[in-house]
Amino acid sequence: MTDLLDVKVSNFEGPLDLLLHLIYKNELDIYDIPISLIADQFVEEVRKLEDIDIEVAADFIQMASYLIYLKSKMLLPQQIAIEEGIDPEEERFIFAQRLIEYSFYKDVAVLLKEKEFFAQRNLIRESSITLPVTFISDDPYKLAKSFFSLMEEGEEEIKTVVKDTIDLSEVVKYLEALFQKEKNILWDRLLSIASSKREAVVFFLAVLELVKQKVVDVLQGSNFDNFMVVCNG
Amino acid sequence: MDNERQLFYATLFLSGKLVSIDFFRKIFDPINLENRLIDYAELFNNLNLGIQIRRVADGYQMVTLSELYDNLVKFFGDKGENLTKSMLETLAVIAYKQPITRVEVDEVRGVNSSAAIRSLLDRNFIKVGGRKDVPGRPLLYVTTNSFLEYFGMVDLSDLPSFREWQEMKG
Amino acid sequence: MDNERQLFYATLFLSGKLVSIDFFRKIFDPINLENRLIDYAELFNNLNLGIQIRRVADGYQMVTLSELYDNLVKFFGDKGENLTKSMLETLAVIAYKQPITRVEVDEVRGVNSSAAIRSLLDRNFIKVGGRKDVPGRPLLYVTTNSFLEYFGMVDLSDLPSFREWQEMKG
Repeated sequence: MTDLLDVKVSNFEGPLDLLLHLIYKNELDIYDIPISLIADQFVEEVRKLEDIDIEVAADFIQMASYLIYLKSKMLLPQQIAIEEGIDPEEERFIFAQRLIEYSFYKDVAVLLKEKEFFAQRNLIRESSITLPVTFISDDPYKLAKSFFSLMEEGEEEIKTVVKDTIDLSEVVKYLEALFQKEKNILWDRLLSIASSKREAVVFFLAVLELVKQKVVDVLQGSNFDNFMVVCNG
Repeated sequence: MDNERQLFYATLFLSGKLVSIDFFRKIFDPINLENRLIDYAELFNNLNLGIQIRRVADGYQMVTLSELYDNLVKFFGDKGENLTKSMLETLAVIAYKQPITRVEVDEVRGVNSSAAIRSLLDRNFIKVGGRKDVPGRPLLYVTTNSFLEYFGMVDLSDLPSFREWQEMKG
Repeated sequence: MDNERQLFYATLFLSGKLVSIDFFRKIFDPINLENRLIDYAELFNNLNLGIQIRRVADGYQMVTLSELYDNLVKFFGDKGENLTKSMLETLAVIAYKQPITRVEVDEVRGVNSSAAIRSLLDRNFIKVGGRKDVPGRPLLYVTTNSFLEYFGMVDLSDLPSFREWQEMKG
């Protein structure tokens, strides 16, 4: 009995949990709770509240004050109670119903805990397995085809490597002829003639060379604008 | 073996997750389908392969036998944390009284349930199922299929009714 | 059914991927293990459940029956699995000439293969298998078990020989 008395409020989910514990400990009939006894024991437990956060403490204190209220009503002479329109027995009944309902959910929680335990023992695979869409075509023969085709190509053809350089002086000559013919050309158009980035760079260098030689002038509205190459000839 | 049965097993194997009966209704002849699926699951489970088909929530799921848990959990145990006492209690109240507001849960439990409800929402065991038509229009909570799946239940009738519980208590 | 056989099936189910014989050697009695695993796989496959255990590379994998592919690919097909032409070509060169350096692959293909090699490393179809003992000590590439698995081969001897390929071409 002393073990059961030594309770810590923080071990309980809330005041209803503590109340059920007290009823169980005193071997009381939940349908016929001696309010006075329970109220006193409950208040005693709440007095021990120390290291408990305010919000949880508030729930316990609220229950304690309700129990004290209920206890005082129970002590009223029946005559006065009737005059004041209070039926202590009905309040006690509602209180019991509330405890019984809570007791039901508390038991369901225990049942859920069991179900959790057993359900977790059935292991599942969280990720689904995907099927490769290319399943049918990805057989080893596809590899063989890729490889041996490459090998055959290598045997049949002698690859000629084209030297990939652009001669600046040739480009200068080409552009000079172009400017003589067209008189003025926007840089954009030259860019569109160039077949690669490298060629575009060489075009730009060629234009600079022609400016230096005073063959052309360059006109530009403002920074980063497109510019016009104008032939001086 | 007929093709439908093989496809049922193959689908559950590939998915790993719960596959709803609705899914099978779309790919198989829906007439009398549920009875056939129950048969297929039973035939499979009778083979006792260490793998099982369990009926859960709104569908079926392929899982390993619970007897093998201790051997397998070392390599494949990647479970989330177990639910706390206050989460279980809150879930119990919501399961029976859904749709229910947070304040109504608080009243039944006698304590504030905000933290528990938040955790349950995070774990996808409950979801918001509308608002209650009272001043303030508070949110209403309902349980999800993930809740049933997690506890290995087909539906809420797997839990005892209040009357059954009272009789049990004597 | 004995526990080892159930554990074998349950492990393959939970993994979903290739599980190496080395893994089973650690959890089962290694003596004569390979023969037992072959038996277990055969017993399972004879049930004709639409799910199969195939021996691949250095292990076992649970997969769906290829006859069900067309029915299942609609729901479980992964479009991201396609190999590009340059990846396939690079993989073919590495498969036949491994171990091989990147420069050697480039020479065979006549184009730079850096990007393809990077993608193949990402897909785990090839891996670094050491360095070549020449100036600069370039990395050598070899194919992996995932590569074998993807192409449904047990080992590299399943690659068609030049003669076989010529015959196939007709």
